[in-house]
Amino acid sequence: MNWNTWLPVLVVISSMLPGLIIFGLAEHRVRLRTILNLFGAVVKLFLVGWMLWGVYHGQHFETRLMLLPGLELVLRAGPLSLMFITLSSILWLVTTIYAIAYLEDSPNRSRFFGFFSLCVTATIGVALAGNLITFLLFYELLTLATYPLVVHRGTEEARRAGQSYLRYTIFGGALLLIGTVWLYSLTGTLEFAPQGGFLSEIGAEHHTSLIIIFALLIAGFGVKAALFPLHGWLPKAMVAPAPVSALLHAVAVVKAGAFGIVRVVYDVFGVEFATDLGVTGPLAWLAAFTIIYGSLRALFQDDLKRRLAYSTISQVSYIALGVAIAGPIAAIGGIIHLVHQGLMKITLFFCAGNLAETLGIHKISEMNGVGKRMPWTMAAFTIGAFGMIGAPPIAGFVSKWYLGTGALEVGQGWVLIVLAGSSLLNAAYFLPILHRAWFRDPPNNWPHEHDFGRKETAWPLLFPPIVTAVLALAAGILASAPFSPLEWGQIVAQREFYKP
Amino acid sequence: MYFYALIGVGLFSVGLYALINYAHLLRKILALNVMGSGIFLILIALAKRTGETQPDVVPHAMVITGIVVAVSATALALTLMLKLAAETGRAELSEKDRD
Amino acid sequence: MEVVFKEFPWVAVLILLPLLGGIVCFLFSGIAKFTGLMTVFFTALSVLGLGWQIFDNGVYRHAVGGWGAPLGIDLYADGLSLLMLAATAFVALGVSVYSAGYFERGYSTRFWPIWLFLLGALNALFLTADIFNLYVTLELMGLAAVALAGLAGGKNALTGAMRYLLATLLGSLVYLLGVALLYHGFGTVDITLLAQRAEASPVIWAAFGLIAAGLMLKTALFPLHFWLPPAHGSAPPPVSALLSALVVKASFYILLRLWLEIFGPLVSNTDVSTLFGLLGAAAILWGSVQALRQTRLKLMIAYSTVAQIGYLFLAFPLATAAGVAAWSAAMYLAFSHALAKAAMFLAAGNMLRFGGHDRISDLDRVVQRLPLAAAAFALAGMSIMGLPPSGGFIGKWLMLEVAIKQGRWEIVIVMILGGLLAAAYIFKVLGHTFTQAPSPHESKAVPASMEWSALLLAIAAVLLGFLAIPVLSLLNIGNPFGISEVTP
Amino acid sequence: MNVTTFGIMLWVAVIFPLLLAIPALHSRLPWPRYIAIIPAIIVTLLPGEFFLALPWIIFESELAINGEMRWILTMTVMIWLIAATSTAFSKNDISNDRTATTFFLLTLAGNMGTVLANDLVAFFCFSTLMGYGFYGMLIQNSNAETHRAARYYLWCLIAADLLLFEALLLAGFENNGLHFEIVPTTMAEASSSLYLWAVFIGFALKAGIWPAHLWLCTAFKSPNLLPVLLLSGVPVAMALLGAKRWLPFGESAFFDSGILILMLGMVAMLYALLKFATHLSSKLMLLAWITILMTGLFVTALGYGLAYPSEWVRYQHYLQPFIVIFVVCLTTATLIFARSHAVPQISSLELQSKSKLNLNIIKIQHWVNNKYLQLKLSSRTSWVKTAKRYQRILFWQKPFELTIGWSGRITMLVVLGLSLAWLAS
Amino acid sequence: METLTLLALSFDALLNLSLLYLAWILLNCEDLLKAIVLFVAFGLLMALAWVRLDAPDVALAEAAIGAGLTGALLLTALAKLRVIETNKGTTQQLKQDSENFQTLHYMTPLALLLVAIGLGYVVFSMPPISAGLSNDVATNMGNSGVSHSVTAVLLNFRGYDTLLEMFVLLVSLLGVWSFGSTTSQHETTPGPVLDTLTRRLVPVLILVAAYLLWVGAHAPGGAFQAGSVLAAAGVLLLLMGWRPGGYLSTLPFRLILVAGPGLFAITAALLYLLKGQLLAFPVEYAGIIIFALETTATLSIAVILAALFLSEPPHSDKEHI
Repeated sequence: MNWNTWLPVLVVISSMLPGLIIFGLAEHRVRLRTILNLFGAVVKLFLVGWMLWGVYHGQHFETRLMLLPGLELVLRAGPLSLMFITLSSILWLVTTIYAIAYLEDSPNRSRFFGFFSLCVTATIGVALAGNLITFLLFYELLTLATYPLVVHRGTEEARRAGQSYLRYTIFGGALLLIGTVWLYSLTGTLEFAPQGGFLSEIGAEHHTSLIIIFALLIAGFGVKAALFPLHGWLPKAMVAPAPVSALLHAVAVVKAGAFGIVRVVYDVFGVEFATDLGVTGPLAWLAAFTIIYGSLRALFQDDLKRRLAYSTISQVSYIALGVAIAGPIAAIGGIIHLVHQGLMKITLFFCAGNLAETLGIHKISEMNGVGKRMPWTMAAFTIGAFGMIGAPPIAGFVSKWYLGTGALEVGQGWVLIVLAGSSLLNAAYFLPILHRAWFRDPPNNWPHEHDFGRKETAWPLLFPPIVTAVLALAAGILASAPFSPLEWGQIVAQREFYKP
Repeated sequence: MYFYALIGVGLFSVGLYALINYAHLLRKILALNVMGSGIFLILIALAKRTGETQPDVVPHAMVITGIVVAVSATALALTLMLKLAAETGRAELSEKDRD
Repeated sequence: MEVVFKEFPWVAVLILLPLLGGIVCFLFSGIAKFTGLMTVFFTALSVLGLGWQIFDNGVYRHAVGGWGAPLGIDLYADGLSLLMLAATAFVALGVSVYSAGYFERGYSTRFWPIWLFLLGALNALFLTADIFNLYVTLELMGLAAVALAGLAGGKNALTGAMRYLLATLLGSLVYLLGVALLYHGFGTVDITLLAQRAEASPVIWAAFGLIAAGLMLKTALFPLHFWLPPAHGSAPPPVSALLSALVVKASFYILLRLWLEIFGPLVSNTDVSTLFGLLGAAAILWGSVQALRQTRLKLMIAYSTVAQIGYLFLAFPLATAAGVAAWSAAMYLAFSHALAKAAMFLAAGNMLRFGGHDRISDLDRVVQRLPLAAAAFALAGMSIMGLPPSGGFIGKWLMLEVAIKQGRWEIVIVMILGGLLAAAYIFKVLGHTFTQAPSPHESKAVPASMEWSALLLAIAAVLLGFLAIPVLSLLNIGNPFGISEVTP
Repeated sequence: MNVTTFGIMLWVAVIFPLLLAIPALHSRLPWPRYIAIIPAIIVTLLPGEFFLALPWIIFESELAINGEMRWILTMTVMIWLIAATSTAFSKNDISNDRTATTFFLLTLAGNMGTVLANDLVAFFCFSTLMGYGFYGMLIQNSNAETHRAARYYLWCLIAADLLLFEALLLAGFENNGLHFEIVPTTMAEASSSLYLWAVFIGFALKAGIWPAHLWLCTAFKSPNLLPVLLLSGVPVAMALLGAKRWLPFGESAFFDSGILILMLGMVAMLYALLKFATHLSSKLMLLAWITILMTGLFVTALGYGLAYPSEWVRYQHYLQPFIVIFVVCLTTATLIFARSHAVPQISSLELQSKSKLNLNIIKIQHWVNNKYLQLKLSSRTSWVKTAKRYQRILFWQKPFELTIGWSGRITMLVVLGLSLAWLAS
Repeated sequence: METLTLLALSFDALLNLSLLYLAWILLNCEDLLKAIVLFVAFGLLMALAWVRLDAPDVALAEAAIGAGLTGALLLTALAKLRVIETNKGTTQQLKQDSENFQTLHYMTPLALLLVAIGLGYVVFSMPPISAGLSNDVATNMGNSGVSHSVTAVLLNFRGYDTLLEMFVLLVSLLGVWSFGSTTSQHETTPGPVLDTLTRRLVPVLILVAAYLLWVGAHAPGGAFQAGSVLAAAGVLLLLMGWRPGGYLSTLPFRLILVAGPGLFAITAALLYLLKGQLLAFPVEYAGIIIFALETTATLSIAVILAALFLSEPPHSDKEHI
């Protein structure tokens, strides 16, 4: 038996199994549940580390299961997949710790953590998927696993947000399904083909069909990636508990969509072929528009999490933009933003959650002087926010750098203007928050304060944002170190995107 | 013999018409029985086309089977109708008061 | 040993065991539940045996009484029958375990014999190759189903049962007239012989019109679905499960069988197929929209059945060019729908029993306290919606593939719309799983066997997504769809 | 002590204050503001030119020091020592609290990094850090006027950073490395006036060169001594330094752009002189006009250098000493003036009335918000209404569901059967 | 000869037209009781038609079951319905189904007319001579164990149909029982005429049934006809007010109910085990087996039909509702 054929499955199972067991646990078995959660997360991290090392040294990890004649379930760990699952498994661990503290004493925790694990399982599956059908499978699974998390609060608002989420995602899933089946009926294969896709041979024959398929697939993924005009669900989904929002925005749902776009452009169509078809241009424009639009909308939100949500809409489109610019350097920018945005945005959401949990703050207008009350939290928030703006040397800067030079490389200078405008807007909606938090005087009473003794908040709540903030910082400062997102992104571009 | 078969067709149509036209369940049951008779008539009338004196007996067996099935169904339908009437006071299918 | 298994008369067991089991249940009401469960269990085992048999030996043909086709009655089993038998066995197992907990003693003694007769009728129906015998099994099945549907009593159930009875009797009669015409036109009631002897003629056309109309009525194809929602919506949940999962499929099976063997090659294929496809599409849209509008859970599920029936008929227009693929897709959908819909009704039954009502808007009080029922409903819903990796997804995938290959975009759009609408009505229910609500005033405990049978059926519906290859290869034993492989 | 150790010292000079900036650390140490400067002092004392590149750091950035930069570094150390001393004996609690110290140290670290940076990226990173840190210092415990200044500064900063980022991208696109030794030359060869203007405007914003002097003038009115003291030494001087190091000087001449910049500098000087003569409200404002005058002079020099590269080669070495002298003088003057002068009070009227521009922006914001959101809301409600109405309309459902009932159904069966038979034929 | 044919033809025409006329009247007349009486008459005319069509077995079955038993079932049902309606104060009149019928008013008859014309055309399009399966039946009669061809088809050639059909009967009884008691019965004591009639008639009917059963092997008659005649005896008894009461729930009674279908099924299973063929009667024993099957079937059919007429579930079930 070869370990390499089993490792991808094991990685998937390592979160699925704890999740399934947790469903069956009684509500009061807190300790067992915590152990299961953490055990799963650590095991996954270990397995991912193993694969990371293996892939770095050129090993192959692949699992196949026949689904239909000529159609297989394929889990394959390539550099790109590993990039995503490393992010997911690290952030899962952190978020689990956070969630355990955040949801202390709230009802239905077994259900929550069960779906939480399933959500990560689906994300890992999306990352490891070796063909479009496997991708589709886990992508839909992700929809189903996240829905209960979105409506977890059980309020009417949550229910409506959940319905809205479903309306969008199921619709997107349907488009995706059509696109996939159509593609399959044209080619007879759905296997992701690094370095050029698998469609260029039939390009001449099915020119129009392929353009429509591209549009269908991108629309399908665009729903989760919150591309304009398919972004409507994301701000509403903010009613979910903070760890869920964190996971949704940083890793799971939004990223799965963005990751799908990367896969479509690079591994299905192949970037050169896609450019020949003339589909990358519109995609780039759409992404650019979404970037600006999301930022503009964010400006007018007073609810902190809603502002962050619109910020996500804007930021995730950087990935799509990087992909659509269709140059090797821009591609690196896009895919490292996958990681960078994850780290930064999860930090922001953790901090927002801390504010809500500790002081009962939900609105930006309530944040006066909060930096004095919770300096660590706000420090982490500051790093995240500056990263979003693209201030060096935080991770966001590196992404923007590569996007910018990538755009110049292929002669698309207009992207620079978009980047600048977006940064400006980011500053416009983040800096006032920071200003309030640090420089305004705190009120006498916080809306709903919890007492945590001398500490500013419970340490399992504080520890995750600090860790992720440090990671975001490190991803920027140590960008040239081996195994840094940037270095790995270069490996991805080298091995998967462009023919050497 | 075609004449009998034609009358079978006629009975079938008349039964169908009554089945459609009248609301009372008892009449619907009667109509179904008449329709059945029509079909049996067609079956047996056409069985005489053997060209000999002895008709084809397989349809006869089929019709006997059919008659027994018909009486079973009628009994079930009548009981159901009575139960329904006991519940609603009318031996009709109300179209509206579904909730 | 192996030889014994291969030669064992599984077909006879499949037909006679449930009938005799029903008699035993009727005679000794004290052991009705036990007998019923054992009978269903061994019947299911026999399906396994039959599957093995025909997998090794190919199609199975048996002349009852030794007379042979034109005079006597033949039994026939190929992949298509096997698939239907397997679906029946699965659903029967789940529903029986459920019913063992559901029916209390008084109802139990009535339920089991009728249910076993229904099972026997279904098995006989799937195994016969004689269209008059099909009529008898149809009647047996129909009367048993009506008896079960009215079991609960009460105004709604009785109205539903009455409507159902009239519809099923009318359908059978019309079918019988078609059989009569076929017999007199071609001198036989054996399907294979008919296929050989029949030629395009007024008899064929009329017989086709009669048989198809009768069976469409029994299958509840739009716009002849009017009897289904009240009957399925008001019957006891396990019965609704049987009706929706199996009984409507049985008449579809006959229609399909006769279409494949007799009518398909003889009638003007394209026109008829187009009509079927149109009605199927209308059924999908109409059923789904109606399901979305319902305020009662079971009625909603019943309308969902109306919609799902539509998918089966979409295969007709597709099959003119790609027979095997389209029919495989339809049968896969039928199979997974059987499992999923049964699970759905059973889960709904659990909710109904727990909370005493099935108003969707008040379900939040119930569903949260029944996590297993909610899970079963959700998993079954996955298959109904056609989300991967469920059986419904594979079926839809296959059908979509065929449709796209042929450029039938209207079918693609209808299927996708149907899926979206299905998602809408299923999540309308599931949304209540998560809202906070006080517990109902009076709740009744739900036995574990009822919870788990629903869940296991739902899981089976999902796992079916991974079994496409073996199931499809079994389905094609004896090449049941081969005949319609006409190139346009 | 070899060169590598010296190199490490460079990094220590930057990272040490950065680490100390964490409140939990500096609150436990005595005199944190002084301690933070110590490594930088050591660097000034270390002999010779040396550098250290860290391969893992972003773009393999490096810090270095050479003869010219040593002047600047010494100057920086000096003004920071002055600043530290000015607050050390202050009785003002707030200017000494933890947050203030944090921003002090952040700005310090940024400043050190900016001075020691030997490539564009490092310079950019540290100057950004410095900029935001300085914003923090500016806004602390401030009145409305300073608030405004801080806001202006912030916007300038953001805009400048964006422009510089674009410039950086252009440079990165043209070059393999981003070292100061090569970038100006290669960018000059690439004849990129886009790069030139991005860099120039970026640093002009940061340095408060006319006409972007608004924030500078307002900032001088701050009641906080510390930022006013550091104003010329930190943001302005570093911006000038940046301009000098980034601009594309080399063989190719940017004659038009150079002359334009030169004229801009002269206008700035003229403006400053005019203001100087007519509009003198306080002695601190005098310093502001002097600063603008000096930066104008500097810009004139830059413009001349851009227009005539051959001249540039000759006099460019004077620019750094110029900065040093200018900054030291100005800082000392500020210190003296600030000690002797009470900070002018801002009238309450002025406090209340925000600037017109500001009000307008808020108005526009509201307008857009209302317009947009209301539009959306109203359209949505009407949409929902329409949908609901359609849902309620039952007449089209009647033929199939309710009234037609049994008879219609069976008729349909008949019709279907007929049509099937007909189609079949 | 010609006059005879003419006579026969005119008789046929008369018969046919009266059938159609009766059907039309019975389905459209105001009074339900009249409709049922006409239905019985219609059944008797149908029996006549069967005789004309050389189908005496069917005629017997029609007379006994189609007209007789169905008529009795309908009459009692109507009586019970009247009781219910009186209790509930509702009246019934001839009413068209559903108010929206107007729109379809012209369409339905038109469609039906089309159906009738089409079917008529199809009937005429059939070949004038078609042997059907009569030759096959004739060839295989020797091996069937009986000499009457209808019985041979019913119990041997297509015995499997009959097996399932017995279960149809049983299921309908179970269904009737499962719906529970229909009404509180209005017990009427039978008048002296009926009482006397019954006392005379029941033994006769039993004898007739036995004869029909016996004769089925070689002449028209058989299990169904005999069973229904026997059931008629039961119906008479029931009409007289005799009630089985507890008998219905006893095991022996239930055994009689299931004896027919049960024995049939067991025979099928045993023959499969012995001969590897479902319902393959050994030629030498076929007659005996068929007779045994018919006897039990007669008993079961009779009891089932009588129980259907009673339509009251046995007491043991009632207690648990």
